[in-house]
Amino acid sequence: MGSPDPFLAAALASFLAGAVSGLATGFGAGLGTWKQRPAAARIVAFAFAVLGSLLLFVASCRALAHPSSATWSLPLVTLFPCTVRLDPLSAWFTLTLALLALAVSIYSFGYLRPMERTRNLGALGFFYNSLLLGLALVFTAANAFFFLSAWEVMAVSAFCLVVFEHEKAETRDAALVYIVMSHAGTVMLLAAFLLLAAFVGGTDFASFHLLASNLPPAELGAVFLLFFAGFGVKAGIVPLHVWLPDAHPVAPSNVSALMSGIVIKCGIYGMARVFFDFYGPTPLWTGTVVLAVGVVTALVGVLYALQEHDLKRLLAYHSIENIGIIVMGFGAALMFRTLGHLNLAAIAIVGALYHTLNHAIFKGLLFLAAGSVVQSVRTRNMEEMGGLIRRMPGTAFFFLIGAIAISGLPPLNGFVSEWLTYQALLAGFGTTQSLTRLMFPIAGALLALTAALAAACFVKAFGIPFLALPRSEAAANAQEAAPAMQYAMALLATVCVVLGLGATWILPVFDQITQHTVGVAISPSLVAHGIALQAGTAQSGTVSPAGIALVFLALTGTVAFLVRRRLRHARVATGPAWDCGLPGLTSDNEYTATAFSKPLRLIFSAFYRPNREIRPEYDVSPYYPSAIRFESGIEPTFEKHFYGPLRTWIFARARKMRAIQAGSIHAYLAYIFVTLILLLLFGVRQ
Amino acid sequence: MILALLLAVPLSACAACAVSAVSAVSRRRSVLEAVNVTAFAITFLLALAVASQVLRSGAISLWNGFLYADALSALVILLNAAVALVCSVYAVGYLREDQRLGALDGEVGSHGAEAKLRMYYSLTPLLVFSMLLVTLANNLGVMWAAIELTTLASVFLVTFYGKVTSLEAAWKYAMIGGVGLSMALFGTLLTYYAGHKFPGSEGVAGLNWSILVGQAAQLDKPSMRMAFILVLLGYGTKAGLAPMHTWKPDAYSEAPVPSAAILSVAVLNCAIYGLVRFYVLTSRCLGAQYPGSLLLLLGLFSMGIAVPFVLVQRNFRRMLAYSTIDQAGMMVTALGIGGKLAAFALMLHMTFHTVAKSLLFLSAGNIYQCFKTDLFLKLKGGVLKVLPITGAAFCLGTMAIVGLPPFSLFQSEFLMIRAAFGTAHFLVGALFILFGLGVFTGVTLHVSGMLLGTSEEPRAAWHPWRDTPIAILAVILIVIGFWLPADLLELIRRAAEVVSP
Amino acid sequence: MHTLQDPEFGNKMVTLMAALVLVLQIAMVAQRWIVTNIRLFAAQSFLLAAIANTIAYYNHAPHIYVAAVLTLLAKGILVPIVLERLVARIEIRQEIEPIVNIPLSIVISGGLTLVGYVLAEPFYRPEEAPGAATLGHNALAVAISLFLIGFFMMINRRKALTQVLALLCLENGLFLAAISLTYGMPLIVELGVLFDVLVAVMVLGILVYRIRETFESMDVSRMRRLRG
Amino acid sequence: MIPVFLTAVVQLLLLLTVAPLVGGLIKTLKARMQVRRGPGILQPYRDLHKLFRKGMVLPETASWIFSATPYVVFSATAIAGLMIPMISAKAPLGLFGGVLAVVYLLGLGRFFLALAGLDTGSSFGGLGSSREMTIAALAEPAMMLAVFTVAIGANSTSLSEIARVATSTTWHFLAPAQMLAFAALFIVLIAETGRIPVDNPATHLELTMIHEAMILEYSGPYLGLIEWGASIKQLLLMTLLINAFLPFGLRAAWSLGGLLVSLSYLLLKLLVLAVTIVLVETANAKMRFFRVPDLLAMAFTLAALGLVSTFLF
Repeated sequence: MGSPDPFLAAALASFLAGAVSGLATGFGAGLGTWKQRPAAARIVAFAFAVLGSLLLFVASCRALAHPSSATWSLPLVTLFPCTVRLDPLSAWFTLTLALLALAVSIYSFGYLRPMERTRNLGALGFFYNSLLLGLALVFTAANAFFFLSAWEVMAVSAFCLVVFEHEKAETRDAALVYIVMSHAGTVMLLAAFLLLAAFVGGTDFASFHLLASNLPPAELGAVFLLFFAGFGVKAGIVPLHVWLPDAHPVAPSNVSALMSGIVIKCGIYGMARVFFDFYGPTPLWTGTVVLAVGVVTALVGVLYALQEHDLKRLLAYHSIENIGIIVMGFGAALMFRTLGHLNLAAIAIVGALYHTLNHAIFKGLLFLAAGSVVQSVRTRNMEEMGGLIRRMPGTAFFFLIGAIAISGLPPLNGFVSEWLTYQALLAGFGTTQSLTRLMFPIAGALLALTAALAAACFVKAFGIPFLALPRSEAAANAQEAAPAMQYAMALLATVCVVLGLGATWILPVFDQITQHTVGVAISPSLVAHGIALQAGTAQSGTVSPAGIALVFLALTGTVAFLVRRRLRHARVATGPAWDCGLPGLTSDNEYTATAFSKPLRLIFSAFYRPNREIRPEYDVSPYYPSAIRFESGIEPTFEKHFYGPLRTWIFARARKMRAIQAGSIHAYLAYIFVTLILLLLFGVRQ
Repeated sequence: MILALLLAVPLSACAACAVSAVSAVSRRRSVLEAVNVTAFAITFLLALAVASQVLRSGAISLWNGFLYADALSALVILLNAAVALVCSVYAVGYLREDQRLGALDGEVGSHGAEAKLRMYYSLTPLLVFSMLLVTLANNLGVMWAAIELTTLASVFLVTFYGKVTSLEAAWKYAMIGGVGLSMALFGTLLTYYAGHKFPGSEGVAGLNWSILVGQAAQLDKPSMRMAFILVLLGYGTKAGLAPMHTWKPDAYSEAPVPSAAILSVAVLNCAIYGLVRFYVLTSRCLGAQYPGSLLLLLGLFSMGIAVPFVLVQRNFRRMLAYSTIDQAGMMVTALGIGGKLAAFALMLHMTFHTVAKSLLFLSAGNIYQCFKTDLFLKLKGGVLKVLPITGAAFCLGTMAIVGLPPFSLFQSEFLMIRAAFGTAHFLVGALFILFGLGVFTGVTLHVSGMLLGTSEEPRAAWHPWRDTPIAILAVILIVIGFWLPADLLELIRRAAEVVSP
Repeated sequence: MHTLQDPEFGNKMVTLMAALVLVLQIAMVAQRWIVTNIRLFAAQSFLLAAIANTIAYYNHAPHIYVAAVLTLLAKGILVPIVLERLVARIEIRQEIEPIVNIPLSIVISGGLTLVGYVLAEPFYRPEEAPGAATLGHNALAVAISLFLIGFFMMINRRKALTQVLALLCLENGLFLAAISLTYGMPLIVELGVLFDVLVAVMVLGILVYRIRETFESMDVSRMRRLRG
Repeated sequence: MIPVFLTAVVQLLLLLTVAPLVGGLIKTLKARMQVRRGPGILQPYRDLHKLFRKGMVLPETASWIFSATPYVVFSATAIAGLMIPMISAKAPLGLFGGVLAVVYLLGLGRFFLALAGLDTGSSFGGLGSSREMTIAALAEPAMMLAVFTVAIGANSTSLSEIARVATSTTWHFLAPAQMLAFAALFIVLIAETGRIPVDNPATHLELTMIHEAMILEYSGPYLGLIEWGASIKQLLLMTLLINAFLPFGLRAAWSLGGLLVSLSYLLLKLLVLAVTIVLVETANAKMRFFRVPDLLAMAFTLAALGLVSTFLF
């Protein structure tokens, strides 16, 4: 029992206060008072959220600077201990949470203003703060009961936020699928934790440390898979991802940012905690499974994203892709640890955890930017946007930063974490002589495919909405986002750059984590000459985002200078686009998102099973169609071939069961009679 | 002495309301209401007194052991008295609203509204009296008689509205209940036979639990075997364990909501109480394995049977009934798992379920009266918009009943599953979790369909009589999720010790 | 005169009467007329009272006399009268049509009797002192059979009233078990049980009456509105 | 021993000067092979010179992305060029990045080029971007796998290290793994540099063009920068190919004396590779766009075989 970390306590308290204030204002609005000053709900609740995030940021930085694994218990529930611990792993995730929550809360001030007269923002503030509280507790809880409680608080408040605009049936259905699947995951976790507890004897995380490997093989496998699936539902690994692309977009955009940025990371946190803290070295198959699932997840995610023209759904699918990349890292780390290459395991873990933070940042940024776009264009369909870079230059710029980062292009943060993952996979080839070693380079190649497809997808996601001519009236006179929203985006964009260029200075943070999990501190061998990352040894390859950025700026500067000088004498005119000499360029000439992704749709048609339908409508003669409807879409494989049938099967069975209760009292009596005789005959005479 | 008082108060209230037909003054509705509410308030206070006395000085008994109250009885008494009080307050508002809507001048077998009210206000105290007797009677035979009395007292509460369907429900209730109780009687009788040969067990004392439990080890084994099966099925019928559960949805959906709440919560507690008493005897006589496996069988079956009916349910009051069946199954399963932890979890669960389920029934009553239907098809959502407080309360209750933290039932279920895994009942734990998920799915689908969305109904006003109890229950529900009074917790612990010391 | 004192003789008597009770029960299963059914029930109750008296006489257990008398009054006289009144009041004329046809029902009743004996078997311990146990064994078997057959009748009857009657037969089985196993339960319990039975009959009577009013028939198998 | 900065400048100059030469070389050789006179080897220099002297027209539909792209493409490619060993095994910017960085820097350039294609709003630009990104995405895994095969041999992703290992072991390029990887990488080279049979750099027929379609709207210095960048990309990919697999005459470190020798080696090898490319280009017709994936799938398979073969040999 250590003493409570004051900042963490203060942060939790602040979130709690935010929730309470939201509740108060919400009830006020519900009962009809407060209507006259609706701003109160918004400002108070989210001010608390900002404050809490700041405090949490400080707390996690301190915890990372002076690591300790002291636990202290909150006097919360009479029957159970509610112990909290801010060890380095937790601190890393709370740091992620704090950064993202800070930006999103700032964003919310501007984002929610338009809806403050029409909606009960008090309720929103309540659930928003309780979501943050739940998240903070999930990352810091130190025993099974408290963890699961926090987990469900997080899940349920996320549900309430997703369903906030519950007038739309689409929203309700998405939210229901989400909560049901999420709960299914939770009960898996419950089972896993309690099985573990039954063998270990306690429910404290400290008592689980590295003990899960001592389980008998069958239980070990069962518990491992239960954990993986349970956390996987939340993280959105394929095939448990189906709720994600529906639930994230329908939420208000600030919530979507949190959902995609940090809520799914709870699953990642859980995996990290279980795989590397609870389990010691595991059988090789576990790592293989995780790695394979990761690869599939990444590919499926990006492939679906490519065919998505709903801006927010597209981003949601990219969350799945990035989760896949992270999980690949974990899988590789598991295998390395089993094979005894602890340094490589450490590198893989570092890559995965760093990508967790990076993804939280740039995905949050992208969702916030998308949110401002959607708010001003009032549609999520890219085909109706276009040319926004002129109407909303700030948003466009920040979206571009996010797009570059998520495509893993140097020198931003996405590149760094993907580079680390590549290095780990590459080195993995040497770790074993068995055929499994082939998995690593193949995984690496598929990671490359994923990254390239992601780049293609974000060329679309930035080019279609922001570039060229507006494709709709709304897009033509869109409004730039409110200042608060832009500050938030600027903050995240800055973080993207810092995490990219400053990677070498951030990596030492991971030493404590890897020390605690796989028992080695890796950062000394990850940094070369101060400014360059290196993969383990001096020969094994280096990269320096900062250096690249430096040279890039120098070079570009020189070139630009020279070219400008030339252009001073030459004539620079702006005129209509040449367009191979076709006059009168309108938005109808533009390449649409559908057209852009068409080649890949055809090339991967085996996966997409694209369906198209051309229906001409005739009025007078059968030779001159008055209109032609063209429909084209792709088949949602998992929904159509697994979840749909499962659902129908269950409900059909249930309907059949209703025959039991068909109203005939004779039948009812007969049930009892038969039960009686059977029990008597088998029970009495033994 | 206090025990006698405890019994006397509701009985006299019943008598008062019953005879109030003759005197013109007391015909007035308000008098009946006043009598009921005050009576139940006093009962509750007495129950508190009993509980505190039991906490202070162990088990108390009266009339050389005819009435006997240990921690277990005290707990159940406390819970039931509380439910009775809350429901009596709610009933005032509910029945007034019914009268306003003209629901009381029924089409069939019609007495006037007064007659109906009088019936309600005199039968409810009778019901409460019999429930108290169940928990106070030391003699298993008397306990049986009291449980039978609960059935008889509540039959006419089920036919309250005199609708065709309510008559049907009442008939099924009476018949199945009758059969069940005769099985229970047979079991009681065999128990008496199993113990009647011992010195000092002649006459009344021969069926006194407090005496039997002392010499449980020497009881006649074959007859105890048979007795337990019969009692399990008998009181299981009262508790609504599958496959004896069939009367439950009918009765609950037809009875006026306050009575439904009492039936679903308090009577269930009584039935579980009876089962626990016999379980203790049997497990001490035959070892915990035999009764445990039987209980697990029925408990898991009840939980399983609830799932499909909740999934495709069309009527929210019936849905609540099935949820009660599910909960009964949980408690019985916990009893079957055995051991200190499970027993503790069982008592916790009983306490928490009492609060959550009565909250659910009462708020369901509000919804029913506001929307004039209990079919999901007819009310297409928007409850939260029309009845913000009730809707929120119903939402809370639902979350609690499906076992979501931070609400209390999660804690008891957590303990149950932990006990199951801890005692190597892996399959039991797995099924427990699986069925829980099924019920969660069904309830969530239906309830969110009900609460969310929009409705053209105007926003309803605040009804003090109906909404205050709900608000109070909601607050209690939230509080016990985090904090239990030390005394109550102690009482629960002691009650658990009665089951497995 | 001394033959009357011989417990062996009493034992025979009891067994005989118990057998008669069983026969009556099966006769009820076979009987198509409600009124006759009620009368058979009355006769059965009489026999039970007789059994109670015999046991009281031979085992010198005075309090069973009380139970016997009460049973006689309640089940043998009061209840049949009430039921016949009810029948007269809601003029039922047509005969019972059971769900399982009568020959099969009789066979099933036979099977249930067998079950009864099977279940009573572990209670038969000759090594113990003769008397209650042995006596118990035989009568218990009959009692269980009565119980089960009564139960079966409830399932097998369509009319509300006949179901009530079946329930009462089932109770008779319990009574037989009570007196034959344990010389009756403690008196207070007896009273409670009897009281409950009476109330139950009244309650059910009222229900039957109102069902009749509501449905223009007592056929409970038509009440199938509440489903799912 | 020469300081890194100087080596960087030298290699940069080399890139800038040699790159157009290679382009011209290929053009001329091709013309000769098709019995034409051809523009002459120095034509690219003339083009660049002209382009940088001219003024330019910016489409009014375009945004700042359009103007930023040329710089980004040029610089990114140039930096990538500084990361590969050209005439010495020690790449000037080897510390700043290895083969992964090279691939992703080229990706950065492509990313902006595709955006610029969309920016103008002309359907040709969009068409170009779409096709470019598609092919790149398909080429990526094959390239990575081939690179991995090499990198695994050297157990490093730093190109200097790879080259060093390559020079230290003689005849290692005869290993089947190396050969298969070489073949794969060669196909990727064709695809990445937009040559027949994947793309035709000489055409402006909208049905067939890819790279040209993206830069359709560019003119003047910007076009010059992009063209120059493209030729640098071509040069660096070819250099990568030959120095990773056939590192003859590659000096371990920078030295004035060795400079000329290794430079001549480089030019020689480039000539050979150019001839090969020309042969391929003249022997094949341009593929239908939707046949290209087959080609790249083949490249992927070759690379994978290369990996598997490390078991066998």
